[in-house]
Amino acid sequence: MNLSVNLPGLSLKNPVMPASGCFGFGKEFAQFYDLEELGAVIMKAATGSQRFGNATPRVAETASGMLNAIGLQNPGVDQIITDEVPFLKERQVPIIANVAGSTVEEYVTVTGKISEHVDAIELNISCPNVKEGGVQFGTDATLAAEVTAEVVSASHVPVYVKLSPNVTDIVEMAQAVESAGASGLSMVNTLTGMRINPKTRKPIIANGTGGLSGAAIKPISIRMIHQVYQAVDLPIIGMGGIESADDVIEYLLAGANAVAIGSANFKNPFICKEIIDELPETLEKYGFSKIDDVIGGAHIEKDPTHLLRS
Amino acid sequence: MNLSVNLPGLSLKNPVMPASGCFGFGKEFAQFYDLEELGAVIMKAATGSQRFGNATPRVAETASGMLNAIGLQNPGVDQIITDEVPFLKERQVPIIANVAGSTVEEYVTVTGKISEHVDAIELNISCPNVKEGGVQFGTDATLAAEVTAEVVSASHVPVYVKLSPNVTDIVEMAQAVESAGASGLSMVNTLTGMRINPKTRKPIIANGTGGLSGAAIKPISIRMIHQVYQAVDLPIIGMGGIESADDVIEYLLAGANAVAIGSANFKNPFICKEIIDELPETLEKYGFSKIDDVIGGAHIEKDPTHLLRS
Amino acid sequence: MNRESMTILHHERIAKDTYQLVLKGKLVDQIEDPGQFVHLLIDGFYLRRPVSIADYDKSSGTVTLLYKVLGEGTKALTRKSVGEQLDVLGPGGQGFPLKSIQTQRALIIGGGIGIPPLYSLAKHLHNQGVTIISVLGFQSMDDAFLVDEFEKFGEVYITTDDGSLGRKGLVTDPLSELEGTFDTYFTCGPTPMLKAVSERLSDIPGYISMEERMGCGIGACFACVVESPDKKGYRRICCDGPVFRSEEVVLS
Amino acid sequence: MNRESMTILHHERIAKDTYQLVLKGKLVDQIEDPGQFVHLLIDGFYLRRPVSIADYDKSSGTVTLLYKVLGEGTKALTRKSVGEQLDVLGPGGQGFPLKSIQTQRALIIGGGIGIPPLYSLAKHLHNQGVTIISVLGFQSMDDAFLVDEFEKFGEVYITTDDGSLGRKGLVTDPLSELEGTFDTYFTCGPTPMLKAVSERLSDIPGYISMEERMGCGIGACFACVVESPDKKGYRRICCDGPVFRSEEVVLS
Ligand SMILES: Cc1cc2nc3c(=O)[nH]c(=O)nc-3n(C[C@H](O)[C@H](O)[C@H](O)COP(=O)(O)OP(=O)(O)OC[C@H]3O[C@@H](n4cnc5c(N)ncnc54)[C@H](O)[C@@H]3O)c2cc1C
Ligand SMILES: Cc1cc2nc3c(=O)[nH]c(=O)nc-3n(C[C@H](O)[C@H](O)[C@H](O)COP(=O)(O)OP(=O)(O)OC[C@H]3O[C@@H](n4cnc5c(N)ncnc54)[C@H](O)[C@@H]3O)c2cc1C
Ligand SMILES: Cc1cc2nc3c(=O)[nH]c(=O)nc-3n(C[C@H](O)[C@H](O)[C@H](O)COP(=O)(O)O)c2cc1C
Ligand SMILES: Cc1cc2nc3c(=O)[nH]c(=O)nc-3n(C[C@H](O)[C@H](O)[C@H](O)COP(=O)(O)O)c2cc1C
Ligand code: FES
Ligand code: FES
Repeated sequence: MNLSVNLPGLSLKNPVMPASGCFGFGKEFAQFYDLEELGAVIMKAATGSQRFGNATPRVAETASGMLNAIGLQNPGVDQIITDEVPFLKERQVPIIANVAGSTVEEYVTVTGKISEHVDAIELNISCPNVKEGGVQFGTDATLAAEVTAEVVSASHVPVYVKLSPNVTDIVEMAQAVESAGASGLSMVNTLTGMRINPKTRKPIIANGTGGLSGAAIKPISIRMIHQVYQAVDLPIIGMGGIESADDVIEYLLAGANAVAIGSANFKNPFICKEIIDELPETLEKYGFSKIDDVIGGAHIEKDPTHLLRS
Repeated sequence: MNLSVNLPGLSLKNPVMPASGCFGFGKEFAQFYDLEELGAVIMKAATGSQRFGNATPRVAETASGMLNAIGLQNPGVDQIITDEVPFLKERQVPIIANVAGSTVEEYVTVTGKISEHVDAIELNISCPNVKEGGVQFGTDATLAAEVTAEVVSASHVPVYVKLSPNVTDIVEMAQAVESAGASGLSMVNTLTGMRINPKTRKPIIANGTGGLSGAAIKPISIRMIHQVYQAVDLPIIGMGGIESADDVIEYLLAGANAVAIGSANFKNPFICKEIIDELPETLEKYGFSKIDDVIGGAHIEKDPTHLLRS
Repeated sequence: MNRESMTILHHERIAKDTYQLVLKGKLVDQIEDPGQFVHLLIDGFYLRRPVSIADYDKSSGTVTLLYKVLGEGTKALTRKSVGEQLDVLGPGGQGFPLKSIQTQRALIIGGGIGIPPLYSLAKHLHNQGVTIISVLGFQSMDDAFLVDEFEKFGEVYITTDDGSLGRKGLVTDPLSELEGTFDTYFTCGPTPMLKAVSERLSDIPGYISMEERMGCGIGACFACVVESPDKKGYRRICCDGPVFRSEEVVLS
Repeated sequence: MNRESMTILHHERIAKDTYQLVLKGKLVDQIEDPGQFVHLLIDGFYLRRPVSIADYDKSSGTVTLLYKVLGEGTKALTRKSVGEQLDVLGPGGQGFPLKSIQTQRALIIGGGIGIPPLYSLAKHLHNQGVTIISVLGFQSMDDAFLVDEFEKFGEVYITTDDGSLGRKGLVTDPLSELEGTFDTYFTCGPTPMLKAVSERLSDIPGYISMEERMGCGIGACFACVVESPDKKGYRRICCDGPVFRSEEVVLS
């Protein structure tokens, strides 16, 4: 079955890619399978200069999920371009760079540099784990539009804006970045959460709060994508708790054009490959003959009566 | 061990109560244990007149949680007062009425009537499952303050405002209802979510979206209570995913003064009683000698070094 | 109703994706009528699964369930072995009210995994000397179960979607030729089938057993309501049902 | 490194809250050095649990783990029975670099559940003819394990928090009297202990094995970093460690 999906700047052989921050720059996972099996690779966040991130512990377990507060640790954009991108470039797989920053200037600088080496930018205005920048841009529509517009004009490739779910009105955010020139959306980043250890009486994560990811957040992300699909005209990379080919179908039906898999890579380093392998028979099981027929399927008013009984 | 907690209008023998909508009006659970074991009972939402609620299916399962869109089905405030409250009144247990509505007038009418028969009002401005009213009040600070002020002046008993987690800034909401005269907060209601059935290609819940509850949302609720505890001076009834005495401690440490248990009653109808029974030894295990010492414990700067090693 | 950790005595595949599960425990004592259900907690799943009581024996304290694998929960249930424990809440709901049912000739109409509660009913009616005719519908021969057992109680008509067993068609097909041979009907199956059956037999007293997604399973959450044509306006399937007189509910 | 469904050959309580688990599978072949770890997926838990390899035997394809029940995950692990499968990712990380370690007289300092990786190390060093002195610390006598095994390799000093076994005190207490008897030290235990030991023995070559909460366990997520005093600024415990030369990391 043909699994290909075409998005601005991205010609994907299948709609599955690893999510930013959960796959490093690919090297560690290349020992498990050939990265060319992937639809694309989304790299770990890049900032203007090297960052060391937050104090440890940086992760905590939750029911069907986890919290993380890595704090954007990364070697900085220049070193990413020289030391990390070439490894991915050697492979036939589209590369998406996740761009983060504390100021509009930093976003613009990083985008200007890295967009010469990748196929698309994922603009991370939604990282809840750094003190300045990051999440403010992602929870204020005016700021979001501003940074999007600047980054779009600095970029040599299409820009997908990664939305934060920590907002009252996700549609407002999506519309703001759409009018600012985004080519697509990436939905969603983590929900801000906390766990407290009754033994120490303190938050488990040294940073206090962390971002909640994993199966626990899937219904929230599905809801937001379902809402945004009706309100904007941009393609959506959906993510949040994907663990199976059925989950991929659920995201596509809600309105995602492709999906990213994050924390599930930690449970099972083969997860992306396994899901890609299962997709054809899963599509067939539900009566689909290509990916395009699934996208937005939950919005089609016609009742597929013959499918209603299992 | 003394488990009692005193809150405006509520003298609780222990800090554990069932959450609104998950315990009906108590009758069904009275077959499992004596309701007098509970700290209090929060009743199902009351509206001005009878409501039949949403189409079915009204619930869907999620990873470590569930979605519901009951749609405030209830017999209306008058019938609740005549047919339901007396059963609870016969027991030595404080009663909290959950008040819902589509308009400020409806909230005020319901409160005026039912507050003569109960110990406190839980003002539900956060129900995501009805078309009008409900959640708009809970996501707009100005509207929230307005309805709170009106309800407070109509009420004969203290008013706890139940906050929605579907907001960008929970502190702003808490402060708004604090200045409008709320006596306490109830945190949090459900997060809006959706699940799609790949077989039917439609949302599982007839209403489309539903409210996410259960263990999945605990880290989000804990984070919000931790934030709000630092910013307002109101007592907090904490809820969201509580399933064990350890979870109760986590909520109290974050800043809750008491807790409510919702969906876990469906898994185990004895859950409230079992947790109450386990609380004394759990408190002891973590070195506490009374509930008051736990409340807000995560905010105390002094490092309890002797506790750091397990 | 109670919550009990019951022991698995027997667990066996009896048809395509269909399993028989025999549990032992004290709550069997509280079963009042055929058609009641138990609510099973399966490790790793948040909500309980309602499953009808297909048979029970108070003297040995055992209850028999028949379930079909339809999703992840029932799939996980198949992995439970004899000797293991299962967290069961029950018995729940109102079954077929044996004491008040006045029937001499009963027509039983069951569709697929709606058949199990009817087995227990048929067994009771048969023991009371009632004449029983059964119409059982399956997707295909591979899905069929309990056919021999129903044949012990009387005449059995089988329909399958593909004609691989009995006649090809729906359970409503044999109804015209059966006209006049029964005084009461009893049915359980998918809602569209219940609707078709009750419309077809609208002038005959009938009892239908319904399904709906549940939250609490004990009447507290209002997840499982069905419309009723009276002033109250609704019934809760988990506690007012799952068995209703046909005129008590509005099927849609 | 690989992911494998390994078979439980043996599972036994060996001390208070402490269990021995023997697994069989092909990934044992890939173990390079003592001090590496495996990452266990326990049903119902989202993150894997890192557990050190306490012993392994490539000829029989078995690996021995010793773990202590500290939370819900390890508690659930105790319920797994012989014959069941366990989802294991490993072997992970860099262990004690046997080929490059130059020692004639080794001091082994282990605290509680930090002792298991040191057992495999001591066994290897002993086989190579290295003289071994061990200092093992436990909370109390009930928590002690592997003491007899370490005694086969050489002199053993035991400390307990309550004095119920060996001398009352910390593992650092015997260090002054051992001065001059060893050329290299090897330690694993809680970070405050590692800090105390490495400060005390700052002029002697040492290897320390560290713990931190992990996400991926393979070097991709940067959950498990520890500060390093060089330009790079950090090490990842899961892949650059868990074993480090004492001067390679900054303990806090
Ligand atoms: C009163 C009653 C009696 C029943 N008796 C039987 C029986 O004897 N044998 C049998 O095989 N099945 C019976 N069912 C249906 C059975 O409950 C579902 O097939 C089962 O819950 C599906 O679970 P799953 O994990 O496989 O599916 P999933 O789709 O993974 O389940 C997800 C959620 O949806 C619920 N759900 C899905 N389908 C149904 C359904 N048809 N009815 C109610 N809830 C559903 C599940 O309980 C769960 O909460 C009965 C249902 C009811 C209400
Ligand atoms: C490299 C390494 C080797 C280890 N070797 C052993 C060993 O041989 N024997 C042994 O008993 N223990 C060992 N541990 C510690 C062991 O991983 C934890 O005790 C265990 O993860 C606790 O899980 P839990 O579910 O019981 O606790 P919970 O508190 O329920 O765990 C919650 C989360 O925190 C993590 N966590 C909690 N404590 C620790 C800890 N000390 N280190 C890392 N993660 C933690 C868990 O992995 C899980 O993700 C090792 C840890 C590391 C990093
Ligand atoms: C450990 C970790 C690190 C992450 N780092 C980043 C990051 O650098 N940039 C980013 O945009 N998102 C980051 N995310 C968010 C993920 O890309 C993804 O949006 C989120 O985890 C939801 O998907 P999941 O539930 O499949 O994990 C990170 C998530 C995790 C768990
Ligand atoms: C089936 C169901 C019905 C609910 N009905 C109400 C309600 O009527 N009023 C209200 O304020 N909250 C209602 N809630 C929300 C709960 O009171 C509670 O805030 C939420 O479920 C989080 O707690 P939990 O995770 O313990 O369930 C309902 C929740 C569920 C699951
Ligand atoms: S399932 Fe809760 S009322 Fe029926
Ligand atoms: S745990 Fe992910 S880098 Fe170490």
